[in-house]
Amino acid sequence: MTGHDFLKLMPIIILAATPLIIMLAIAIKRNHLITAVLSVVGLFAALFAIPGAKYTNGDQVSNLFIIDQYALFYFALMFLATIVIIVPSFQYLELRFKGNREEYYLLLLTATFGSVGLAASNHFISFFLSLEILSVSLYALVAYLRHQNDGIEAGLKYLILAAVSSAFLLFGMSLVYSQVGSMQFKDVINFLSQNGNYNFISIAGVALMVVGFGFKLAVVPFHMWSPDVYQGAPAPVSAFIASVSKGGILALLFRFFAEFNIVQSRPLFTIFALIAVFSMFVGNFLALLQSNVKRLLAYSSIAHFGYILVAFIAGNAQQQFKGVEAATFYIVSYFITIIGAFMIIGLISNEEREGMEMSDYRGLYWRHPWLSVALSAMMFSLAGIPLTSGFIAKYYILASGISTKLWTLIIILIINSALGVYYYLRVTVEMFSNVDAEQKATLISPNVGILSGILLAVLTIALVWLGVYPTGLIGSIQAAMF
Amino acid sequence: MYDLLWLVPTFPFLGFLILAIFGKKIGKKLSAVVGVGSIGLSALITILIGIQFLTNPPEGHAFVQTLWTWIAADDFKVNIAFHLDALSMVFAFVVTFVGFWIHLYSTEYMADDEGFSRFFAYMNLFVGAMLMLVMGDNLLLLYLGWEGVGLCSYLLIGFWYRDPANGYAARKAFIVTRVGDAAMAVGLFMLFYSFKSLNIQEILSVAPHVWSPGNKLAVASTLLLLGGAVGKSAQLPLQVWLPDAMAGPTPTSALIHAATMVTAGVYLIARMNGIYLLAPLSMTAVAIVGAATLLVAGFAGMAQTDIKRVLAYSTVSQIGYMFLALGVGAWSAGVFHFMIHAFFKALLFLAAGAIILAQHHEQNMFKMGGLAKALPVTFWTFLIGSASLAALPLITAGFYSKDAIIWYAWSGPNGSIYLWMAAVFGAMVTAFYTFRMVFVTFFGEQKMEISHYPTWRVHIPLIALAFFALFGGFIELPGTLGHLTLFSDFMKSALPVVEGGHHEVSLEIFSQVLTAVLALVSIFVAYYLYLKNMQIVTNFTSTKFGHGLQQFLLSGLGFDWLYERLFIRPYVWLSRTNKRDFIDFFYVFLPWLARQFHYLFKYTQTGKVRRYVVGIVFGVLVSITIVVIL
Amino acid sequence: MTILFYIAALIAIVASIMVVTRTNIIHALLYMVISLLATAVMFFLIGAPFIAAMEIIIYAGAIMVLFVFVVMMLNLGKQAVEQEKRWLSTEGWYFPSLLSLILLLEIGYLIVSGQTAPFNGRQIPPAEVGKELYSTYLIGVELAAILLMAGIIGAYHLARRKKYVVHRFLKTEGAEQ
Amino acid sequence: MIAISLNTGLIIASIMFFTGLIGVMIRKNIMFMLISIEIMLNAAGLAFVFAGAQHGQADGQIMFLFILTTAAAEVAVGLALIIQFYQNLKRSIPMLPII
Repeated sequence: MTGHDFLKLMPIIILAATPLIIMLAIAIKRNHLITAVLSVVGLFAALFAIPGAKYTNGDQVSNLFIIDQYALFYFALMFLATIVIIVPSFQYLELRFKGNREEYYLLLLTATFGSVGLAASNHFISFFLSLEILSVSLYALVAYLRHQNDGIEAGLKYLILAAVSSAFLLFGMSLVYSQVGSMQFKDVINFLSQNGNYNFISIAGVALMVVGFGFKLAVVPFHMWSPDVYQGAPAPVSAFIASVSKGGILALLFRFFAEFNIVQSRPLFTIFALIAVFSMFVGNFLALLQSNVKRLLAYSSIAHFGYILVAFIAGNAQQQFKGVEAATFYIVSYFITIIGAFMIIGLISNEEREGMEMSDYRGLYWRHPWLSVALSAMMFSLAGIPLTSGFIAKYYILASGISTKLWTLIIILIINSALGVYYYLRVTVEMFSNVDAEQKATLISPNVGILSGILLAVLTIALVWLGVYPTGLIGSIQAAMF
Repeated sequence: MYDLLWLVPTFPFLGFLILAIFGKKIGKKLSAVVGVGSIGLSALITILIGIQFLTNPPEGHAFVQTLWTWIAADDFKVNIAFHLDALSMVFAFVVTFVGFWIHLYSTEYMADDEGFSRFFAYMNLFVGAMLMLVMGDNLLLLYLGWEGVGLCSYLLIGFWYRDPANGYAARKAFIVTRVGDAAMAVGLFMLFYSFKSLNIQEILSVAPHVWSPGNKLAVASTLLLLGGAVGKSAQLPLQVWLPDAMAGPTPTSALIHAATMVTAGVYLIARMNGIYLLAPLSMTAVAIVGAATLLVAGFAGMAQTDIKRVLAYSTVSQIGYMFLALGVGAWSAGVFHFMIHAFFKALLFLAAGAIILAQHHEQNMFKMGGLAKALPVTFWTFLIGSASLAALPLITAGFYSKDAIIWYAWSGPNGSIYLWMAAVFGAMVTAFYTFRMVFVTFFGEQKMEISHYPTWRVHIPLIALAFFALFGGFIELPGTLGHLTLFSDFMKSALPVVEGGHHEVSLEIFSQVLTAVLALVSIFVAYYLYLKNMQIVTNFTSTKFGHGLQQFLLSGLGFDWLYERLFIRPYVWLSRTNKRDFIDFFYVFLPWLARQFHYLFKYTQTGKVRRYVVGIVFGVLVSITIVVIL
Repeated sequence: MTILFYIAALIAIVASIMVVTRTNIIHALLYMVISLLATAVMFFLIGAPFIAAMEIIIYAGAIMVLFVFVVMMLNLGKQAVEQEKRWLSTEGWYFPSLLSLILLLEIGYLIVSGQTAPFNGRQIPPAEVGKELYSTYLIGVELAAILLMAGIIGAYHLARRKKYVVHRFLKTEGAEQ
Repeated sequence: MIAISLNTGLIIASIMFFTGLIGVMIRKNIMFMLISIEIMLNAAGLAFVFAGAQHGQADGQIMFLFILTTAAAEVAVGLALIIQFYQNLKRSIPMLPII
């Protein structure tokens, strides 16, 4: 470990130190607010360490991590996302959990650590360990409201399925390793590019590893946990699972296949294309008539990652529009919208329950116009309506697909976008419809804190801003590509 | 100075945002300051830029300000960029300058309305969208502005949404213009398909190399664009929405008729002049549409009783003149008439609004009368506006602008004697109904007491606009009368000059004198029929034929009736009989299929972990099988 | 020696099969320990003595004991065994087993189709493993530490027994499945 | 030393892995599912050690150590969840939790 390595690792080190400091603070005195503030401070400190890491030479840190511009871009994205998630979490826990609230932040920070580690991984070992740090933290976070059975049940389901999928991942890795003799991504991909067409064990290993990727991304057929877990988990945790956790694994997926042209490998192309197609269709069809907003978002996120996989398949081929760039833009846009949407679900909760049924949103416009406008903006963006970031993001994915000539996938994507509009607008329509007096009594009145309100406004503005002026973000994404 | 160009559309949008978000909280006074101030600033910048444009024109007489790239992928590149040349300069000037007076006027007109800040928010958005339309550098921005204008007109026409009739009028405007928009969208796609670019200047410069004159695609796309223009500019056969659009507040009408919405079609055709020149057929179509519209609307104007409807038909008719000018190839004459028309039409609407306000919101002019003494400023300014509309010779701006069109209708590259005849006849009709309106409203005995005396906020816009309606014409004088070509010289850099045609000075003088005499004669006829001897009219309309004719003209030559029978009823009938029919089956089938898929997939979502594991294993099995097989 | 390896492998597989088919959880755990011990023998035979020891100490000695503790804590009686019997006797296992078997055959086919070089046969002493672990994979050790920390925090929070006031509406929430 | 090829080792690991997988799928009892997952993880670790032995590297064994760590962490959280689940259900269902 040299001084350079140390500077490079600074964001991660700060992130890892934050839970320790918080534990010390808890040892002195338990206080929810102090804990939350400390975690935000820690995340900001990690964020501010990024420029230092950026201008230090030597991307490779030992052989496990590679901290390049690409990784740092995802670092920043995930730090910011976690900061944004902490704010509604604080309000949510104050309202809905009466036990110890401080461990939540420890787990959230370790989960972020896992996700960040994924973005920087360059080796099977760091990949696997980061993935497990993320998963183990999430098991506990999903079941954090431990007196509630849906939470525990969701946590158990998530645990069993995640463990099975990481067992598949491990088995796949061992097959790959047995052939390659190295666990460095670079060596693996070199091996695959050269011998992939006749070394079936390695390809089978990669195919088994797809389970690990697919599970965390919740793409068909590894998606079935997501609606149950989204529903059972606290809304901020669902936001985290939908955004940061998926972002990390996606960053890794792109890095892993960065030098590999998927279109060239028939088995892998078929597998990923099938996953993308089924994810789009199954996700959208399941969301179509869903009346639970959290499940709806879960299903829709299945479809969204189907779209992203299209860009992923388009990949890194030499063209004007790299699939990776398109997907990264999509991820940023998706982070903003999904965190915002779950934030609103968290705000429309009371001590008894979360406002996740469609009927909880009926007439929201008349009760809380700003909240409904923000949620409509999120829905429009998810549906990909112009002047929102979602439109630009989808457009870029289409463009990357077109320049790689993935016509079938493109057509399916377009059909599915149309399907998506239907159920997103259903939520919007619900908010603007009238409520009769009888229903009024059962409705939850949202209590928006000042900070949450400001954050929500910022997210909404960011959404429109990216829809009108995407060039800035695209520039920084292009600068951050490997 | 040019670098401030982006501020011109930004100010109205900013005003809209402020009013939309804080409108209710900041009160009427501040709302008015924001609403008027934003347009005022934008007008100020436009004028400053205009002065620089005149004194120190940019290279190539065009200035492009590229703010940023919105979307970029292969051919499809869209910049957020503004293009300033002589044409957009004139339009931007008219939109902001006239828009500013209308806004100022609105502060009084709308003072008692509860939706005060909402009104200004819409108006600001309207101006902003129009500015985007005229300044947009590419077709997508133009289209965005185009749709924005449509949306705002919908919101403003239906502003008093509690009355269902207003909502109906708003919907009618929206749907009718949509018909045109659909055609236009197809046209734009055609252009993109042919040129692989959305940049207007690029298309115009490339077009002659790609298309030979008379190319089928050129004709088709220009005709489709004409469809859009016809919808927005309320030309035949889509003119039916404009008279009904009177449902909105009067300042809205002024804005729609003078500065924004309806002139969008004129702008579109003038802007795309390069490709219209490649499609002679479309040019002829534009001219014929213009000529037919000016006559039809003129006739309809003769029988109206509602003061605002008279003005509405006059707008349709005057825009017809502009189309005629564009169609015969007198581009700058059309734009010149647009500018002058904006001045006097805004003036007339604002004055009419003042009258309506003074007459207990009565709009039927036959119930008014003798207002000349009670409302002197309004009377004189209205008179000036009417004179300009009627093209009273020599002293009004309207004479100079319309005279040029009439002459070019004959002598222009695509001109013909028939078009000229239609134009002359239209001028006569215009003079008649305009002064009929003046005599009925302002002369005779006063029938109602005055309910509201206008203040400076009404008078200043009226006087300012009256000044331009009177003297604005002196910047472009015909060859026979001083030959001043300031305006056409200015436009030369953006629009093609009138070429060819026959220039016989004697014919031109003949045309001018004839037009002038006919206008004077019809004013006299109007004076005789509606002031001196009303009995003749009453007698005539009491005969069966007279009554029928009156009703026919009153209904705008029965176009609404015709469309009702031609489109609406068959459509309703079709949709009724088709309720359970084959066509519906297709539309019902898709959602049904989607729903079945939903239930099918939902079945997999059992909530049982073991099943989920089976799902995962199934996925693995498929993957591995693929590896084994492939 | 080779025979010994095959015997260990057979024991490991059979013990695993026994684990997934037992009705009494303690029996299953004991079979699991046997399976782990057999695996340890395999490790030892292919030249990984350090891992063999770890397998016995940590896997069999610690993790399995954790299971046993929990089983004792939950105090599951005969009833649970009866229930397991009932569950296992239903035919729910045909399809999953078939699926897995096909998958196994396919992967087996792919593995067999590969190269068949014998093992390198080099003994890797604990010292070498330790040196690698604390030099090349140092960051991995740190990551493992954080993983364990997350596990401890999570387990601590979830398994706490301290009484807390449950909101009166929450009391009525029962099991859904 | 011993004449075992990599393929044999991998096949043994696969058989154990799929035994565990069948266990996860056919057992309704969450505790059995956890144990079956342990079998799967152990099998994956076995494959790693075989692979490491094939290349004469320590990496396979190191990976096994990390798998061990992971298994411990997962089991700890999983058992904690089971305890909590069991306690929440105690009043109504006096048996092992199923999901």
